[in-house]
This record gives sequence, structure tokens and C-alpha cells, in this order.
Amino acid sequence: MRDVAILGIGHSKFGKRTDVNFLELGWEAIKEALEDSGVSQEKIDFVAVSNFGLWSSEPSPVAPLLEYAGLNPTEAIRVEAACASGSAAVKAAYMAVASGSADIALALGIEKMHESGTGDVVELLARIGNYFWEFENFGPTFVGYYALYANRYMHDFGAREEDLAKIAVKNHYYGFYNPKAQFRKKITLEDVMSSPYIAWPLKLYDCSPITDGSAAVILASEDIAKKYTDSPVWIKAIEGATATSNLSKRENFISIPSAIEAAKRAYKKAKIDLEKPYKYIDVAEVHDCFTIAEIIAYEDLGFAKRGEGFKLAREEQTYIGGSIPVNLSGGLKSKGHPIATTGVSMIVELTKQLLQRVEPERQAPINNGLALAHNVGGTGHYVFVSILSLEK
Amino acid sequence: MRDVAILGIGHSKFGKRTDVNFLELGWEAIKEALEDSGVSQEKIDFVAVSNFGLWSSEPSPVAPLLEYAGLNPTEAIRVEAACASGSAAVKAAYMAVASGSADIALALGIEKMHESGTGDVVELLARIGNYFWEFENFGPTFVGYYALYANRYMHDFGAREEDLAKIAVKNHYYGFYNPKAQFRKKITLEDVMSSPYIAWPLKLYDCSPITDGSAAVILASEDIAKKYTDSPVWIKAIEGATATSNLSKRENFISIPSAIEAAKRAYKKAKIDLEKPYKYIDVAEVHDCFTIAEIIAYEDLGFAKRGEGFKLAREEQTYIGGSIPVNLSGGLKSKGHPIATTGVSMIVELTKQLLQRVEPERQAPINNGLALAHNVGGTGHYVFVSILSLEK
Amino acid sequence: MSEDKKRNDYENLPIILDKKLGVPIWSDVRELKLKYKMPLGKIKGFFTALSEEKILATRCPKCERTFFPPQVDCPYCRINDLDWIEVPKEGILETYTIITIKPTTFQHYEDYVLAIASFENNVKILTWLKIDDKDKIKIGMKVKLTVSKRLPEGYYIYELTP
Amino acid sequence: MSEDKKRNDYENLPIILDKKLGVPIWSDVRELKLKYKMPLGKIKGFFTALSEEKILATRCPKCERTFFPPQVDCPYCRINDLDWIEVPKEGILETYTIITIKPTTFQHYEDYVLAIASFENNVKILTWLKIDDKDKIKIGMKVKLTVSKRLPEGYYIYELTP
Ligand SMILES: [Zn+2]
Ligand SMILES: [Zn+2]
Repeated sequence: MRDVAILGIGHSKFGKRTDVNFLELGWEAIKEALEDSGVSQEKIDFVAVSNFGLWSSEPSPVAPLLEYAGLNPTEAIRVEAACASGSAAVKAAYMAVASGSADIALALGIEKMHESGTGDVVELLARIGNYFWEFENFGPTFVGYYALYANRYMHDFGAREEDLAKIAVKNHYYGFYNPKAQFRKKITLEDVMSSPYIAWPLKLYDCSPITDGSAAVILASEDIAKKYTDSPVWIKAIEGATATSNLSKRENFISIPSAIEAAKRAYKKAKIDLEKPYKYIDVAEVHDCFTIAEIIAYEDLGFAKRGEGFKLAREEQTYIGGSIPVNLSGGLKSKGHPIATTGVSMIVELTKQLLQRVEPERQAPINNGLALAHNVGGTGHYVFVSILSLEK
Repeated sequence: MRDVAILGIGHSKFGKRTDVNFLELGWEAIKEALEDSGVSQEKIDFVAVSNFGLWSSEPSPVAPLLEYAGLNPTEAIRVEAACASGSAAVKAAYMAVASGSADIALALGIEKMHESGTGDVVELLARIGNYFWEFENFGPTFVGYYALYANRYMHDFGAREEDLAKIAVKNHYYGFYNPKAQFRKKITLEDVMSSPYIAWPLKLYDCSPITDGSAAVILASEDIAKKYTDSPVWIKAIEGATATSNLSKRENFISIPSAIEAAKRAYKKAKIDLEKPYKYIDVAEVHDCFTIAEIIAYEDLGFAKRGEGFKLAREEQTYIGGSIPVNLSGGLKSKGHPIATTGVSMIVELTKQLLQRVEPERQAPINNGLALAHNVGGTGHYVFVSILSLEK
Repeated sequence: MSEDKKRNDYENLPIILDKKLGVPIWSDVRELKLKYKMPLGKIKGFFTALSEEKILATRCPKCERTFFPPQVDCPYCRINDLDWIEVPKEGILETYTIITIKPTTFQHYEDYVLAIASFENNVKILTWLKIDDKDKIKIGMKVKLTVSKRLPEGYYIYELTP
Repeated sequence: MSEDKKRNDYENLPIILDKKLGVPIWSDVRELKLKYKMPLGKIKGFFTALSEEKILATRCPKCERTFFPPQVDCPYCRINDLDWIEVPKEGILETYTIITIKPTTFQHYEDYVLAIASFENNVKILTWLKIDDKDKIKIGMKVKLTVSKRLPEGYYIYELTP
């Protein structure tokens, strides 16, 4: 297997992007990644695009995106793994380079959710769970699925709604400093607690928003990377795992088995101690589609013991200066959550963190040169955990 | 790059499969591939599923398929490249093994188009072309797109509707002997010529049908393959290329530039002479979604000179015994065309051909041990050309 | 050019102006409508039993795994035609929530309690919990699996009651 | 059990029987309806010109490539705000077909001629060709690019005429 480096990154402004169409939005990230890497289109051997779509009009979006971006006749595929689609695209591009199939590969995440109305987006997301046995007759929503977790988690471990709320406060705090974030507004615990219930016990401010946005990374093999850059970031691991589609078939509602499995594989591959991973990792982006998801992520990733993740939130241990800073981008909660873009966006953010290129207020101290991304599709239907490193 | 072998194959009966649901249909192919390879679920490291969906209910189909098939927590992604999605899934699984990311990988193609009505399937296919600039106001259908080719091709080269019809006759001839085919009925030139126009000059019998079906291949690295089988088939090349989404941006309407490009790359990788590839290849499966597509494929693949592909049909050179036998499975026309399954189905068929495991009436003589699959998404939006070989 | 025309340069086109930014937006003239037909032949036993107010799961005669949702194939033993078994009526509430913001196709229902209950044989079921006083719901409480009429559609489906 | 009930074991369920095989099929009670809103802000020049019966393409001032469909970015030169140029009214018919079997959302139109015409500056356009006698269509013939009213919707769109 060849080592794979990140050569360049691109990231659009996240938000309600009615100022651009789907193709213009894709080009924003591609253009930035091309410029950041110094690579031109004809050098790219493989493109993986993640786009969940359905809420936007192009049912096979790769072709129009490539046409617009001058990327024909480059080989290209779309990949999907629900809200983990972005990581799946990076994985596909990574495999293309690692296998020698491509020397340079592009992964693009793009989502334009505002081509549909809110009710329809809620509908489409809900259909991801399990169509026939869950959606058709019982209309769970994605907030609803995570509310089932939140309720059980709070019941078992004595966490309170305020603990969940602190995740939102933290992520908005950092999102305020991220110019690409959808919401650049600090919020208070009271703001969260007084927001209306969407699916009890989760409230509006526990939820990530509906977002348009794109992100891109350009990957290359070691010998190519050395020609283009003195500061490559290496993908040490990008490991996936899956869990049942039917939530009812899960062992419990306090952990995500596929996240535990993906983390175990990624730590093993990157040679990180499974017991105290937070001692090695300088900064993490975790999948806070809802506040409870970030707390469970702490536990699934080994940042906290089972049942103690909420204490990290309560004690503000995941701010800069705490035991491990998490979601300094603002997370899905404040930066926004364009479904299939999110995984790519996490890799972009962590690359910038490791290279110390983010805004000073949200720059993590980089000591070990290791960063982690945790990207969950559905309620753990698909999970990818990635480890980036300054050292090969 | 590690060499990649086909360890096992599975294939459902194609047709209107209202006797099974989506998951049962997927399991048919997976089960057969597991049994054919002797591999059990926990040995599989990576799964790539191709499913265009939209006409079927699960918007993120991989999770329910894995749950049903006992494949959790295996890492898995869905891939899409329109009607070339199946090849894209095989490519993803191939890259997983070639890169060392997986030792054993499964590619599954599945489509259950009869969960929607015919008009809606026509609608969804038409939307693949280019949504805003072509579909929205002008309602091209996929037959329509290929009819634009057929008309121009006939105009430029003097081909007649009868020449196109001969493709349908040939493919039905062989489909008759394929127990997995949707239509097992020989047809005459008159049957084709008297069928109603769908998009002039293409008639009903120039078109592949709406099909439910699944197909699976299990791939492995060389060392693993040797443990399981004495007769692996090797993937020598699986190369993709793309062309513009807007048909109006193509150079001409007599060839598919991405097919020419993908073929060139595949021949180069498999060290096959670009001038006379048909001298090397024992048998080919080409993408005959419409009869004209098979004729253009002959030319794009170098089986015939530009403008002379229709003569291969006229002279019946692509039957067994001719210059190169094509679509002995019955092709998309008679075997059926479950959109994202087709590419995987082609690889399954060619593996069987090379191993001389197909029905005697449709078995190609295997002299060089090389077979070719040509899989087109859209009107060339995505094309994959694969070369399989008995020798590593 | 009339005053009217000035206000929207696109009046002869299916174009609306974004309320906030005022940018023109093409309003799709091709509404996509999809309604799926999902074959049930192999698991029809579940639905005929449902008419008799029974909820069935399947069980593999070889490995004795139970499957809910019911599936006719055991992927581990690679056999089909699994046995049908009845899910007991009494279960335990594992977790629940109240869905306030609904998908488009569920907007016509009152807020509903989405719940998961566990039953013998390692069966868990996600469905609605029908209860008058939502404050009385407690994780760990006993719940009953019943079949009742879904209104306004008027079809029968399983749900939980206290 | 009544005779009626025997005929369909699923009468209280949204289940239909497949006409051919008689197998039960669940008929979705959740119809998905999607209608997209596609922003046009950056290419609004095309639509304002359309109201004046002009068809515009974009051209890159640096590499002089022409883009139709119009796009404001040149991906090769990586510049935006490309120039607008008018597509000449006269073109050549490259190819055509007659769409007999239509997508669901086009079922209400008469059979239409789908065509591609080429124009100066390497522009090709896919649209409808309006012609009384379809037998008179010939590849290579001159065609005119015009703007006309699409009925029954009543919006204006470009098409070809002889
Ligand atoms: Zn079993
Ligand atoms: Zn330019």
C-alpha cells in the first residue's frame, strides 16, 4: 500500500446558498483545492464525489459537476454512506491513490439541501433510517432517532439536558470564529434550554441545521506529494464500519457499535493506544449532528469511559486547553451539516488545524501532530474514523 | 499494486421480480457468491454496493442489505455512476483489495425498478441526462438520447434500421439459452421492424427492458485467492472515463468519447494492441441499452473502424464463430438491464465464460483467456472498460 | 416597459425571487411523485397474522436466531423458509421520544410517541406508543403490543400501549 | 370469515395483489413529492435576455472558450464573471428524434421533436424543433433559434423552427 498525502483543500462558505447554483457551489471548493495544491485538472486521475442529493435536482450529479469544472474525461464515481458519505468519498480517493490506480485523486463533498423545503428535507432524512419497517408506518425523524438515544442515555447515566446544551454552546463558541460556518453567533445555555422541543428531549438548539456547502481534498502518492508541497498531511487511517439499518436491532441505545469498531480499527492502523487515545490526538472533529451524538462519540472514541462522556461536556474538557479539543470548526451544529459534504469538511478542517492555518481563536495547540475525524452516517449505519498526521 | 482475483460470483434471475422484496433479491446474489467462493461473511473486509435506486424505496440501501445478509460490521459504501454503477462498484472493491485496505471485498449490484411504474422509471432515467438544461424543459428520454445518436449515425454512414435490428435478434438468440435472462425468447428481424417507435428511429425492440435483478462478485488478493481456488479469474484492468453531462457539448453524435478513452486505458493496462483488440479478446459484453449503443461500442472499442460497426451486425460477425462474439449473455436487451446491476452482471458473465461454465449453446471458445466488459452510464457520462484474464 | 414588469424581470418564466436575497430562483415545473410498490410475498405470513392481531417474527431452526423485522433467509446458516414464531404481547419500554417536527407525509398526525420495546427471544420493535398522559411514560415500564387502526388512513398496524 | 375476506387476506392493509402472480404488494402510503428550487442568480443574464428573445452564451475573455449552457466560471483559467455573448439566430440541425414514449411529467404534451442544432462559436443547443410536417426534417438543414410560449404552462422558452 502506498502512503497517501493531502495535497490541497478547498471549502465553500456553508449556509443557505441561494446565491449560487449546484454547480457553482461545487466549483467553489474544487477551485480552492486546485489553487491550494497547485494541481491542474488534467493531472487528476480519479474523482470521488459524495452527494446524497434527492433534495437537489441532479440525480447523477458527478457528470454535471465534472463538466462544469473542466474535469472530463477523468474517471469518476459517486459514493454514498448517508451522512458519512464525505468520508466514504475520501476513502475511495484514498484507495485509488494507495492502490496505484491514481497518482492524484480528488474527493468532493457537495450538498444543496435548500433546493427543497424544510419538511421535505426532514422527510428525506427520515427515509434513510429503514424505509419499510420504520419510516413507512412510524415516521421517525433523524432528530427522533437521536432522541431515543438521548432519552435512554440520560436515564442510564443521570445526564441532564443542560449537559447536552453545553455541547451546543461550545460548538457555537468556536463556529463564531470560523468564517466558513453557517451560524457565526455565540449562544448561551439559556438560548439552548429555552428553544422548542423538536423530539423530546432534543430541542432546536440541540440540532444541526439544513446546510448547503461543498468541500474538497486533493490526495496524492508520496513521490507526487513531495513535488508539490513541503507540508503534506498524511492519512494514517480511514476506517469504516457498519451497523444495522433497523434501530430496533441494536444491542443498546447508549452507544454506536460501528463507531466503536471503526475507532478500534483506525487506532490500530495508526498505532494509537486504544486506552488513552486522547493523549495522542491534538484535535478532533466528531459528528455532532445532535448534541447527544457528540457525547456518545466521546465514549465510542475512548475520550471518556462509558457513561461519562457528558462529564467532559459538563467540565468543558473539550474546549482548547481541556483534555482534548473537539469541533473547533463549530461542528455540524454551528458550521452546518451539508449531509454528504460533512466528512470531507472534517478532513479539510483537520488539515488546516495540523498546519496551524485556522483562525487563532480556534487553533488547537499541535503537539503530537495527530488529528481525528469521526463521521457517522444515519444512526451509525455507516461510520468512518480517520486519523491524519504530520508525520508519515 | 496487488493483483486482484475474482473468487466467486452470484447472479439472481433477472426480470419483473415481484416474488421477492429488495433485500431478498440482494441476498440471492450474495448467497450465491458466498457459496461459489467458499467465503463466509466475517472474512469480507469491504463491501461496495451499486444501486441507482430512486425507483425503489430505500434511499440509503447499503445498510438494510448488510443487515439482511449478516454482513455487519463490515465497512461498506454505495457507489453510483448511472448505468455504469455496477462497474464502479467492482472498481471500488478492486481498489480496496489492490491497495491492501481489504483482503477480500464484495461488490454487489442491485436494482428493483418495478417498485415504481413504467412512466416514473422513464422519468427518473431521463433526469440522469442533465436536469436543468435538458430535462426540465425538453423532456429527453434515454431512448431519445440514443435515438439522436442512431439518427445521426444512420445519416452519416448509411446504416439502416434493419442493421440495428440485427443486434436485437442476436442478443435475443443468446438470451434464449441464459436461464438468468429476463426474456428467453428468440425473435426475428420482422418482430423488431414491426415493433412501435419509442423515439424514432428506435423501436420497442431496440430497447432494453425495465428489470429487477442483482449480481455479486467476491474479489481477493493473490495470496488469499490461492487458498480458496485453483481457478481464479484476474482483473487485468478496470478503467473509467467521463464525458459531459450536456449531450449538446459533445463533439459529435456518432461516438462516445469516454468509451474510447476508457478502452484506450484498459488496453494499455492489459497490454492489448489498440489496433486489433478483437484478435486478443475471446468474448465481450458490451452495453447494448439500445441496439445503436452496441454498434457504436464496436467502433469505440476498436472491434470495427469508425462507421463500419453496423457491418459487423449485418455480417453477423459478433455471433460465436465470427470475428468477436459479443453479448452471449443476451446483453442488456434480452438478459435485462437492472441499471446499477448491469456492470456487475457483465463481470459475472465473463468470469463464467472464461471458466467455460455457461450453457454450451452460448459458450465462447476460450483461446486467449481474455474477456472484455464495456459498461456505459448515461450517454457516456461515465464509462468503464474492464479486461478479465485467466492468466495473472 | 410597465411598472409591473420592472418588479420582476422574469414574469414570463417559472422564476420566483428569493425573499431574503432577492435572487431569482427557478421553480421546478416537473414535480417528481414517487409511491413505491413493495412485494411482500415471502413474508406474507406476517401480514395475515397481523389481521388476527398477532405479531410474528421468524426463527432459524438451525442456529435459533430470531429475526424481527421478519426475514425468510438466515444469512448465517444460508437456509430459507425460516419458522414463524409469535412475539409475546408483553414487553419492556427501552426508550421513547415525542416527534414534534414531522416529515411531510406525517404532518397530518398529532404529535406521536416513537418508542422501542423489547420482548422475549431478543426481539425489539420500533413503533408508536399510544398513551393518554405522556408524563406517565417511563423507561423500563411494561408495555403491551397490540394491533389497532391507523387513522385517517384506516389500515391496521401494530403499536404499544401501557 | 366472510367470502369477501377470503378473497384478500389483507383487506385492512394497504396491500394489493400483483395481477400476474397474485403476490401481495404493499402500496406505499407515503407519496414522495419533490419540486426543486434552483437558484439562477449568477446566470440571470440569460433569463433577462430570454425575455427579449435573445439566447446568450458566456465566453471567457482569457482563453476565448464559449460556454453553453452558460456558466460564469471558466474552470481552465479559474476566472469568473465571464462575458455574455449572443448566440446567432441561425444554426444547422445536427440530429433529432421524435419522443413518443414520454416521462410522467411530459405526458401532457403532444409527441415532440427533440433536436440538437449547432451555431457559430462552437455552440450546440438541445431543445425542441417545432415543425408542421415532420417528414421535412433533414439533418444538416438550416434552423432558427426562437423564443416561444410553452403551453399549457404559458412560460417562454427557446426552441428551433425551420
Ligand atoms: Zn441460522
Ligand atoms: Zn478561460
